Amino acid sequence: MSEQTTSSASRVQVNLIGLTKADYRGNPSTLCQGCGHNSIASQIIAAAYEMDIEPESVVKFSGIGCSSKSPFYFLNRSFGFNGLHGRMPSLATGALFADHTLRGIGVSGDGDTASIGMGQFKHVLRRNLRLVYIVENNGVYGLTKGQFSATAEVGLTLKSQGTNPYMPVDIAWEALVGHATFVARSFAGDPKQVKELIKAALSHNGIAVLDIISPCVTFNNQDTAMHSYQWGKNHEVALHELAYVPPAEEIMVEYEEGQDIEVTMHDGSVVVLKKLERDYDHTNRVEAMRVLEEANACNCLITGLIYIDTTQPSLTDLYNLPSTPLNRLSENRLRPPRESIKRVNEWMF
Amino acid sequence: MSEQTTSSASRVQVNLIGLTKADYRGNPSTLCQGCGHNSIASQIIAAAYEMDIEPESVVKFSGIGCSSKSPFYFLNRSFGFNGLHGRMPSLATGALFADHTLRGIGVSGDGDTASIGMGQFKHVLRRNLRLVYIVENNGVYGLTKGQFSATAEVGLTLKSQGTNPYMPVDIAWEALVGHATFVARSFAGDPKQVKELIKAALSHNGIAVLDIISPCVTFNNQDTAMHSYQWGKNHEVALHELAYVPPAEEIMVEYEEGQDIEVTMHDGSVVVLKKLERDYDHTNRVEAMRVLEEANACNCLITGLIYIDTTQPSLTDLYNLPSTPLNRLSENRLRPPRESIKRVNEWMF
Amino acid sequence: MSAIQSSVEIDSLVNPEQAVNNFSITVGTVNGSGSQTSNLTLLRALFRMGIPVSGKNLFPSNIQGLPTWYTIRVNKDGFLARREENEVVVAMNPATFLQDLAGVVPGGAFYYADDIRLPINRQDVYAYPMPVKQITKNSGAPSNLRDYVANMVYVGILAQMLGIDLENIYQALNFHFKGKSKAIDLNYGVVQAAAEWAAKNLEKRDPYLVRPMDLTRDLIMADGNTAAALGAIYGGVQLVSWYPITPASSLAESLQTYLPVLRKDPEEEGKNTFAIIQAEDELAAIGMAVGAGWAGLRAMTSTSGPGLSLMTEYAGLAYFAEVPIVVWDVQRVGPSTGLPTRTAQGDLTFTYFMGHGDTQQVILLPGNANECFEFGWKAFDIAERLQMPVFVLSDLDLGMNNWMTKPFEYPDKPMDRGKVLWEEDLERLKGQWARYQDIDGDGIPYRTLPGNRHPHASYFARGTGHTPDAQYSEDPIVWHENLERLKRKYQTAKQYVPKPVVEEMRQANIGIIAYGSTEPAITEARYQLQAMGIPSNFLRLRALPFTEEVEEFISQHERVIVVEMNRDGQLYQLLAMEYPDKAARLISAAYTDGLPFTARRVREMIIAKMEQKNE
Amino acid sequence: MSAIQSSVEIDSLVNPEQAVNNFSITVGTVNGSGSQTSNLTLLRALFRMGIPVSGKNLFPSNIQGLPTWYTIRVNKDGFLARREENEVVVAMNPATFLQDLAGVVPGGAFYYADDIRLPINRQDVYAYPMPVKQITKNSGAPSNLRDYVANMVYVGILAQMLGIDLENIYQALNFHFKGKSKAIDLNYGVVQAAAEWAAKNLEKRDPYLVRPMDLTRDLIMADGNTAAALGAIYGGVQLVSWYPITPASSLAESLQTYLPVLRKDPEEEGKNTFAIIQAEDELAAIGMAVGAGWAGLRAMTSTSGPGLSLMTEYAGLAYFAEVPIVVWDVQRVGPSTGLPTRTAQGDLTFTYFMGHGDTQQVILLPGNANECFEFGWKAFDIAERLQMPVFVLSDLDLGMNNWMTKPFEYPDKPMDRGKVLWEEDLERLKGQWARYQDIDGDGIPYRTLPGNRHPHASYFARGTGHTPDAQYSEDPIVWHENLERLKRKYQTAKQYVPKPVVEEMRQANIGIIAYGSTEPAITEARYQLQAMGIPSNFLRLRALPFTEEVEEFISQHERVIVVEMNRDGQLYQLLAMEYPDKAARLISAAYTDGLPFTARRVREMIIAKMEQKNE
Ligand SMILES: Cc1ncc(C[n+]2csc(CCOP(=O)(O)OP(=O)(O)O)c2C)c(N)n1
Ligand SMILES: Cc1ncc(C[n+]2csc(CCOP(=O)(O)OP(=O)(O)O)c2C)c(N)n1
Ligand code: SF4
Ligand code: SF4
Ligand SMILES: [Mg+2]
Ligand SMILES: [Mg+2]
Repeated sequence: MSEQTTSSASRVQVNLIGLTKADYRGNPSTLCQGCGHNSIASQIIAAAYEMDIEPESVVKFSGIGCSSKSPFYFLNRSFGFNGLHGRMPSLATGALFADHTLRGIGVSGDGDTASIGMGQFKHVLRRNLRLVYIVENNGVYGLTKGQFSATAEVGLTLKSQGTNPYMPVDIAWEALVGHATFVARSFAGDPKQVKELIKAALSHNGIAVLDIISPCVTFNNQDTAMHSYQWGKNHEVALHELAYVPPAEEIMVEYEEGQDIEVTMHDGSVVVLKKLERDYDHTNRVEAMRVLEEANACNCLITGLIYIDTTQPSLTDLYNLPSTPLNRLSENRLRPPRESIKRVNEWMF
Repeated sequence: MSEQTTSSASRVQVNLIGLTKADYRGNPSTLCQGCGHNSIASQIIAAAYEMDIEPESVVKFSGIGCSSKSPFYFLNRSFGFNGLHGRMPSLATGALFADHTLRGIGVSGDGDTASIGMGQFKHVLRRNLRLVYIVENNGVYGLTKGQFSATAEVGLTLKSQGTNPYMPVDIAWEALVGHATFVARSFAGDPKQVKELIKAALSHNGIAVLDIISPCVTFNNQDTAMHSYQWGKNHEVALHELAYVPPAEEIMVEYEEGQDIEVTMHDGSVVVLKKLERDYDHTNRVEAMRVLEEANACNCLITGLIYIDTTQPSLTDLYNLPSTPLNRLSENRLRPPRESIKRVNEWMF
Repeated sequence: MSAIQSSVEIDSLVNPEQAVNNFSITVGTVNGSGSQTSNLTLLRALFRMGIPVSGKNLFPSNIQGLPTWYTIRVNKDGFLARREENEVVVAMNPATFLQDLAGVVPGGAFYYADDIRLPINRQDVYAYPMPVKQITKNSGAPSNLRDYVANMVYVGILAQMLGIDLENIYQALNFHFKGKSKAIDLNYGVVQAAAEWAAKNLEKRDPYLVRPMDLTRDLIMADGNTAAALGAIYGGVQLVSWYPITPASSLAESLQTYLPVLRKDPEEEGKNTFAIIQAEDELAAIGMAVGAGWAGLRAMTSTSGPGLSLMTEYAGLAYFAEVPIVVWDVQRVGPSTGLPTRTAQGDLTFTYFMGHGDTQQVILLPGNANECFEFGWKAFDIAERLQMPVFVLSDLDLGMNNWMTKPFEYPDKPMDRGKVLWEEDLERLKGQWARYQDIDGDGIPYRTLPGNRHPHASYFARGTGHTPDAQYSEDPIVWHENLERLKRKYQTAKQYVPKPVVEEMRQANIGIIAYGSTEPAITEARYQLQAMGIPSNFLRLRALPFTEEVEEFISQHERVIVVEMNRDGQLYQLLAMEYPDKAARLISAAYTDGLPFTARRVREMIIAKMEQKNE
Repeated sequence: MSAIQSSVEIDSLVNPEQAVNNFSITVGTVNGSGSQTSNLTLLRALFRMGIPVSGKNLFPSNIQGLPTWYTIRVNKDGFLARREENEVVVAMNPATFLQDLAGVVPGGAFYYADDIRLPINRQDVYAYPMPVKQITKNSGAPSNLRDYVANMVYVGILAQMLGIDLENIYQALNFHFKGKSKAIDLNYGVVQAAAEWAAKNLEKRDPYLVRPMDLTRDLIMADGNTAAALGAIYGGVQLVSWYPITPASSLAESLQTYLPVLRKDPEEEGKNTFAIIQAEDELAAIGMAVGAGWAGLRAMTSTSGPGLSLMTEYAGLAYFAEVPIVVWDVQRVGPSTGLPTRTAQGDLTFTYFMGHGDTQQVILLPGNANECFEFGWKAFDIAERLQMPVFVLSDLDLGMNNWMTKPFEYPDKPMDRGKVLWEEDLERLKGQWARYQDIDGDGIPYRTLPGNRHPHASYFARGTGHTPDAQYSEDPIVWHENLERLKRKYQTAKQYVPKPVVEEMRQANIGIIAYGSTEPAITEARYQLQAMGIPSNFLRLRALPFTEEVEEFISQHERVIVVEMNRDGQLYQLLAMEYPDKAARLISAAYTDGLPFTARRVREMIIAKMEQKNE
């Protein structure tokens, strides 16, 4: 924990870089009361505050949807771009080349990612863009009033929509097969886990996919629906208990030899996975898939850090960029010298 | 085998519906000599001929690419639509509703399916459209002269293109995760297997994905490239030997108790999987994934029928359509009766 | 919210007679609070009283919590366009209380929920408090349901204060809840309680009243999206592929609702003669429609701006490969995501040129709910006759608001399935036919459909160059001639698309051209202009390509003002392009801010333009 | 292949003096047989002889096996447009032998590989057999390489028979193989052997000859795609996202080739100041460019028709959210997939209106390789100045063929990065700024870039309605004013886009307006028309929006013929729309068949149009 509490109650709490929680807030939410997306937004705020992240060092991206509106409700001091439906990944890819020191947070919905956005979603994974890719997954199109999205379970029946005939897209599973280097699933009803996962994701050097079940209280929150609060509460099975330990801080969480796993992240921080009932190897893709398949079978909601590979280079690592951000390069570094034009003309024959 | 061989050599061979092989041919190919796509086209011709399929009962679809040109090179007596790059699945989906008695054959390329077409590819799987979906996979964009496609192995180096920096898309794997009910991988250099798989696929009531490594001899056939003939020849590992047995024919292939597996298809035909060295359960998704992951590890080319589920309804099954094809319904079945308009106007208030 | 700005118009002085059946009611509520039932109930009750009425919903791009307004216009003369003035305002939303109060015309009535503790800072309006919670409670509504029915309070109070008889309210509720007495009684109970309370406690001081008339008996009340869906059903629609988007979603959803009810297969009991597919996006939605249209189904998709943009590549293929499909574009404010819950006419030029290379798309322009129904079925006849995509441009105001309109008429002619050859036709022709040959000189070739078992039936369709017999070709002459044939076909289209509607006034020397949902505002404006000594003739365009009537109309007027709800004067641009020799006569009057036109806006634009031209 | 139809033109009679440095050579080979090296070698050798020359490749949409042609025009007067006549034909492909033979003008020369066993069925041409296999063999080329060099045989024979001195051939090969002596010697060996054989065995009977001149010394030879890529590099391009498509691929591939060579970072040794991403499709390609442009990079993508259609939605966002990007559209024949390897100017109206809602896009129209380079860098200055997408419309003929052109000039002004505020600027402004406020009255607001660490730097970009300070808004007035500002900005664009080039003739009373790659055909046609007593003035348009020069030009001529390579007369349409009062003066002369215009085509269209008008 990075907060500096002081005896005098009068002083407002600030984090290590001297910012108050208010410095991480966004505009007031215009989403429905109780919408899962709101609780995720507050965990993003908390995570960034507790990690002492400079808001200006973050860029926010989203597509279109209720979920995609939420970047407007956190980190007002960060730049953001609310782009096109299903096309957030390409937008983020281009923008993050401009300043490789920035951390990207992309917020999308299940429709935005798994329906119209499937193509860009799969391809940003292959490129391992350094982006926290949050899918606020509620099984419906909230903003257009509750039609089925591609993650709706087959057979789900909604009053105004009838019954969903098609097989669902499993976002975490798609991420695994698509070579994502960080794959987690969580539940808006489990804020602590959401927060720790966001911290871990922000420390990952590559694409970090968070498939967060985020109930739509207005259109898809019946207790029997797999994207409802009640269903999540009743069926959540956490793979492990997660604790994020910032760089250069010793590990406080009490800790059993051989039992718990430490994952050391790119920035030196450590993610501690406290073992719960099951043994689980978070570095094994096939294992991860087996677990997800089991989850389907026993229909439970497996949550936690499903898979991570900290060894892969991120997209910008592959491009051998200068230390100065590209968008700050001066003309002399962008335009070849005058002499060179002569040579160029000699090539033209 | 359905051919009727007769003593007199003068008579041309015909199949059970009295057609000669010529009746299944297409226009002469304009693809490069030796292109894998050509050998696949001939296996489609052979399969359709041997299965005694009425050419008029087949509809062909494709996107754009050398591969997508090939429907023009087989089954001239079938309707065909060479559509847009990456958008074949939606075209086929709409068309196959017009006459549910037709069998669809879609031919696509790795660029057409895994690059621009990823979205439609994944979504046609969810709907289990009754379509033989052949991906002629060569790791490059042939028709635009050899740029890397999304299935090119990371690190592949081509003279004019440099080195591919991104992780490859594994089409069979994507199909599995996407709920395809029939997933096979094969190799244009193994025509017999290709033919038997096409027969099986044509008998499947749902989406049948054939990921066929089909070398581009002009742009990506160096012996070390994973989509080359040489590499395929050296690294192919067949999961089993395949034999297709038409409906109402007894199984001739000699056959070991308990050793071989019989898969009974929708139309009563049987696919016999003759066991080779390994045990393999073709009905288990996780098993299938493990095998594919192993294949990556040992880098070998696993071929055969990787997964099949014959129990799922196909897309048109879900729509409770009349026996008469929709595109033959007469006006009295399409336009509500005159009386009804009065009631409709009463609703309008 | 300047949507309900206060400003007195010459023609709305508060003279008691003027105030009967001649005013607007605006209700300000919170989005998602279910006020829609109350508003529709008022609208329907007034309609049942025989008074011309219209209702417009001004809602935010939000699901719950933001301000939303509903405006009902009552007008004995049948002018039903939006007005900026509000004589009667109901304030249920604390967040907009002051703004709503400011929006009342001097001498108007202001009803407000009395738990909103804000000062009434105006002397020139009649303010009526409404004890919403108390009335709901007293009505005996169970506590868990009170939130849902609270909005019925203003229905009852307005009924009492305006003179709407409760029987009509009851009938409206009865219709709304499809006769389910539990719901009806619950709501009606609140209405009654509220009316009684008002009778006891409120003294009527403002002049606004309604009196029964007999002007709606032969009319219906419908929104354009429902009308379009019903029209499509009578047009025999078979494949609907769509992707949700405001304001088009309710079109596909109406198909989902009504197709099973209206399309019972007379031959195969209980089977579906149609299929509805919610696609993964608009590229797939139009792709499925193109596949189906190619294979002989009556196929359609519906969308709005952003989705339309994504359909561009397939629209080009459908044009070139000659595939009949119907695309409904329920226009919202663009460019880009724009204002998803506001109305505009901004997609006209884009749609006309939709697709790279030379394309000319066929466009239908319905002007009211009745035409949405009519074009709903006609679009298929036109598309299959021409073997082309047909785009129907509606808009949010027409598509989502309730319009008074003539009853829907059963199609007056059998379906036109166009030039299709089946097995027996090919027998007759001995298999001699060529897919892209212009036998009839109208540019329209013959086609066969997959499933046709004749050995010469099949052909290979493609987006690349092809000979008359559908073989691939890069030959320059082949290409040129094929493209010229398509152009000929577009000329032929003029015979099949709806002709414009022309309305004339005596001694008119100016012409007005417009299209779509702006008709009510224009009609009212023309009436006002006539009163000011400026009679006009009016051509309401209903389709592209332009038919000869359009050129005639332009020729007959020295000045033709083209009125439209966009920024760039898109119809004006297309007319100038089509009639260069007459372009100098055309004057563009274009404006867009997301709100439906008012008569005042149209009147003032026209006057301003005429002055400009006179300078 | 009507591409080389035989038909004698009055002005191509075979008079010996006429026949020097004034003819066309067409070589017919098999696609994929590597004849490109031979053809370029001939082209370069002639260029080195100082003779004006152009080369055009007519190739199929195929990788290997189909017929392909290469035409070289030699013209002492510098007329380098395509011609339909071929004085010298080389037939290497049995499949097109007869057609190629038919394509020779009477009195022309016909060279053919003697292993093609087909009858020479014409008396009026001079036929020369070429023992290709034997010569290759005798040249001493190793047997495994002979297939690759066989095409050098016709190079040697033509050199001997036309009078191209071998030194120039050698230099051409030396350049082509970048000095690699092994390859040079191998090929040159065949050339020499062939030349010697011809000297011994062929008797020159046809009149076609070349003689050295001095007309190319200050010129270079370049294709438009390479020129565009180089221009972009001098424009400081930083992010290139693209998806392969003919005929645009070679633009991005040239960036791949030349960026590493030309852009050495002077400050961080060996680092890349740029990134090239091959996207998964065009939606992603433009999306990446928009992201990068928004974040302050000079971002571009390149595509052709089908890809352009897919970019529509993002193009609308970039227009509305005011993001600078550069999009190169190397036009091919549409609609739809069309003819991927043929040229056209068919994307103009589509691009101008690209995106649903009201959009007006900025378009640049390069007319030659030199302008491809110039617009290659200028496009970025314009895009960043205007904060808009800039579309550059080239075409296949300009982009993929080799053009003689002025050498590229180093940019004559520093980069214009537009109105960008960094930390120090915001310090100065005390954080007071608003993203969409029109401070300067030119419609162009100020912007900040991600990475700017000032606490007031950030803003939230979006495709929805927004206030001057970038807050979400559905307010009608806010929307209207923002859209009007964008329109103002489009007016401002006129100050920044390239002005048209006007060429006049004495006593001209007709005007011609055209753009892009048709210039050579038009110039030659104007010369021919002048000879026929019809002098003309010529305005070559180079950008949209139209600058005042365009209106002036139209005003100065009673008749203005708009010449373009499309079906619908797209520039004509846009001009009629922009200048309704002058629209009556405009005459459309449009034609498209996939082939570059010939002077004859232009001349005949103009004469026909004038007669029409005269009737
Ligand atoms: C191209 C396009 N098509 C359709 C829409 C309409 N639309 C807006 S949001 C949305 C779906 C949002 O669903 P999801 O991504 O799951 O977000 P949620 O609202 O459920 O959080 C759709 C279809 C659009 N804005 N753009
Ligand atoms: C929208 C669009 N973008 C780009 C192209 C150009 N193009 C034609 S084929 C092709 C790639 C084909 O690759 P693949 O699908 O692997 O087929 P192959 O040629 O390798 O068999 C591309 C990019 C196109 N036709 N349409
Ligand atoms: S509609 Fe659903 S997703 Fe949208 S804000 Fe409301 S609860 Fe959230
Ligand atoms: S280029 Fe490659 S893919 Fe295309 S036809 Fe030739 S070999 Fe086949
Ligand atoms: Mg959702
Ligand atoms: Mg390929």
